[in-house]
Amino acid sequence: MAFESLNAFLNMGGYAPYVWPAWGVTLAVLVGGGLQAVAEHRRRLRELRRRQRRAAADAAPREAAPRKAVPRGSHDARA
Amino acid sequence: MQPRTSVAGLGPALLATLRRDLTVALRRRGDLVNPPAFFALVITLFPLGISPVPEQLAAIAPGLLWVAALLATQLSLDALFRSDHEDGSLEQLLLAPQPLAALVLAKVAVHWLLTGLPLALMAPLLGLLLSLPSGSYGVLAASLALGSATLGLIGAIGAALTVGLARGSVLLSLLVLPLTIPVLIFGSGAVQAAAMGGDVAPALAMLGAQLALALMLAPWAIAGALRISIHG
Amino acid sequence: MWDVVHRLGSPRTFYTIAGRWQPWLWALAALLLGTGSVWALLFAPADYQQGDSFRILYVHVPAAILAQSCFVLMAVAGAIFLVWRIKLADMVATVIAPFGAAMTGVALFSGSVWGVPTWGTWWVWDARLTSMLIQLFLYLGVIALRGAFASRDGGARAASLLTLVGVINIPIIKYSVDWWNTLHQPATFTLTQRPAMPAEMWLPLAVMVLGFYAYFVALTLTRTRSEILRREGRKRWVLELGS
Amino acid sequence: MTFRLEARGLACERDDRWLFRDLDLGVGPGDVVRIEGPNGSGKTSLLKLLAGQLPLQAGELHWNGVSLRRARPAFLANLLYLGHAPGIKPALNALENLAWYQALHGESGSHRARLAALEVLGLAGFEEVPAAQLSAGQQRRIALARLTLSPRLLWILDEPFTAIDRQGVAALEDALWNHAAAGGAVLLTTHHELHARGALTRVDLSKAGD
Repeated sequence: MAFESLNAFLNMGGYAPYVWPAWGVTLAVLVGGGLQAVAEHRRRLRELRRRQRRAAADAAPREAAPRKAVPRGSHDARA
Repeated sequence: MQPRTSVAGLGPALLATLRRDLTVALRRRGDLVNPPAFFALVITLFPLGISPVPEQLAAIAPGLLWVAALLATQLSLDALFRSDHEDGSLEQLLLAPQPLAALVLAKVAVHWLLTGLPLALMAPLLGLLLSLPSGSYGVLAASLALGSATLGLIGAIGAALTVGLARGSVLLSLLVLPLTIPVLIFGSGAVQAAAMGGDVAPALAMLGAQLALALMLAPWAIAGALRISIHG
Repeated sequence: MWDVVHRLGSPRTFYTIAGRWQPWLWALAALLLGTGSVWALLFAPADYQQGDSFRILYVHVPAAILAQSCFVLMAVAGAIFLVWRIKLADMVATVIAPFGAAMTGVALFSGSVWGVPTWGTWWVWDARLTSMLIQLFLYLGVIALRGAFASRDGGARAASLLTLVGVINIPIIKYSVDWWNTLHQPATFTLTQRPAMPAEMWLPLAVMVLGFYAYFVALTLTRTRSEILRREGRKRWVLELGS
Repeated sequence: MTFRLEARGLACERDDRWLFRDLDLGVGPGDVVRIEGPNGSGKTSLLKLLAGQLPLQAGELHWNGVSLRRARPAFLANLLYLGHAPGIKPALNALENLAWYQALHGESGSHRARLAALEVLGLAGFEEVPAAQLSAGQQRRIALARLTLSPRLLWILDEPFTAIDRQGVAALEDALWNHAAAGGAVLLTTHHELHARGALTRVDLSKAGD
């Protein structure tokens, strides 16, 4: 352990105003980038599911129109 | 009619392209004045913006002259392929049964002849205005003559990449300027060395090496870029 | 031969395989970055000259290394796309560009923050910082050029070509800037001229570098998969993923 | 010796939509082929693919049995392509424009031949006028003068009748059929209805996509 106390650690030998922003920005970019990437992938999958449902609904026979509304609603509630 | 299996030499095609581009440029003389005028104007701004003290100006003159000349060559690059693209002759150039890299080299050569060379020739005059130490004038002209050829070749890649874009000229600067930094460093380095009485040979040799490398690689890149961007 | 190349380059195969690897890589990245951070911040000794400001280099160096390798990788992907027209290569290049630019930005920021206690100023025209700044402009140019084209294929090919031109230029730029730097200022205090780093200092650095790479691979896999969904949204196999 | 341009399985994709796919096409001596389809169906793209201007996304092109990738110079030496833009430099006059095109193909050409070709297209008296001062139709006629000036086997013409008056249209139509009759080939797109004077092949792109 290079530091004796939490305060000494936070103080970084007097270099706190430089060390912490540098680390903070780097970690923020890494964590933010990771979260954004995962969120974007989820969003694309959701979009895909929506499109798929629409395509399935369009392909369903027309006389089934009243029945079509029910599963659609339940899917939306789940998503 | 018989199918032709080969075409006659590249020489006449190159000569004709050189002559054609020269004729077109000389018929629109107004455009030719722009880069030198811009160069002179920018150089005039510096004493007004910094200080008229000759010693101060002399210290930064090599860099100022080189940066201003670099920006002046940039100015004319956008037009290199744009008018040919608009009237459709660029498409025809791409369909000529000749190596495209050679034909674009002819176009770049004309561009250098009409912008790079005049800038190099007028630079000593502007150096005089900035109290550039005597003895560095020849090196200034030589370094600009060498360097502006490289700048033209690199810039033509950017011009070819952006020729199909409506607002390509700002983008062109963003693409090309970072690539021109080595030329700037060794070009102004040569003039600085001459001004301080140092050895100019290494910097000039580097400029020559850069030109050789650009001559080898840039024509292919320009040709490839034109094929890509003309049908964007 | 062709078949193999094209199967490996098939977005569908990539999507499946990358999906399998992705969680492990994210876990590996988190593990390495976590260990490296604790080690670098808490256990590594302070530098005898720079004190604790040295700890900035544990993020600065990996970011700078990654920023450079991203450009090279982007050029490799661009060349593959231009020669074999494998779309997956272009998707990877598209995804790498903003991340490379971000890493360049991080390296510039941490470098200039490190410069304050070391050089006493926020910005020094030091050779490494200067070429890093130029590299940022190269990244921005590639991203802007891709965005400027109306057709995706045209933008992809133009960006690939520009990346190749850029990657040829990077060593020339580096060399010129080094030359320029030695001409204009006496050699300042740089990393390369220091005596060999002791193991308790370079080991955590190595862990951090590996962590950054693992993170980069994980991020690229995830974002390329998103890009596949975005571009291949009309293909049947993609639609079947949704059901 | 004869010639043949053979296309197999051509496809054109624009941003994830197939304009056409699995398109086969062969052109040889005496053929007049008209590419048909509504706007945006990929007519111009097909012509550019066939002229080797666009990279192939699928399929292959052969010139006299050799892949176009290797036979490119020989193919281009026999091709005359006229696109949407006439390719006429406004700062140059008709003679200078034509002379450059001849030089690009390695021909020096004669002044008298150029004058004659311009006269056929009704441009007598305009030879030395900068093209910038000519009308769009006259500029296109300069481009069309290349058809008679330099004999090429394969003509690929994208909307050649645009901006041409009625007499010009009739003359151009004659030129197309005469070219085919003389053993050449013509590939074209046009909204103008051609009066068939020989075998006219039609390629319809309207149902070729998805």
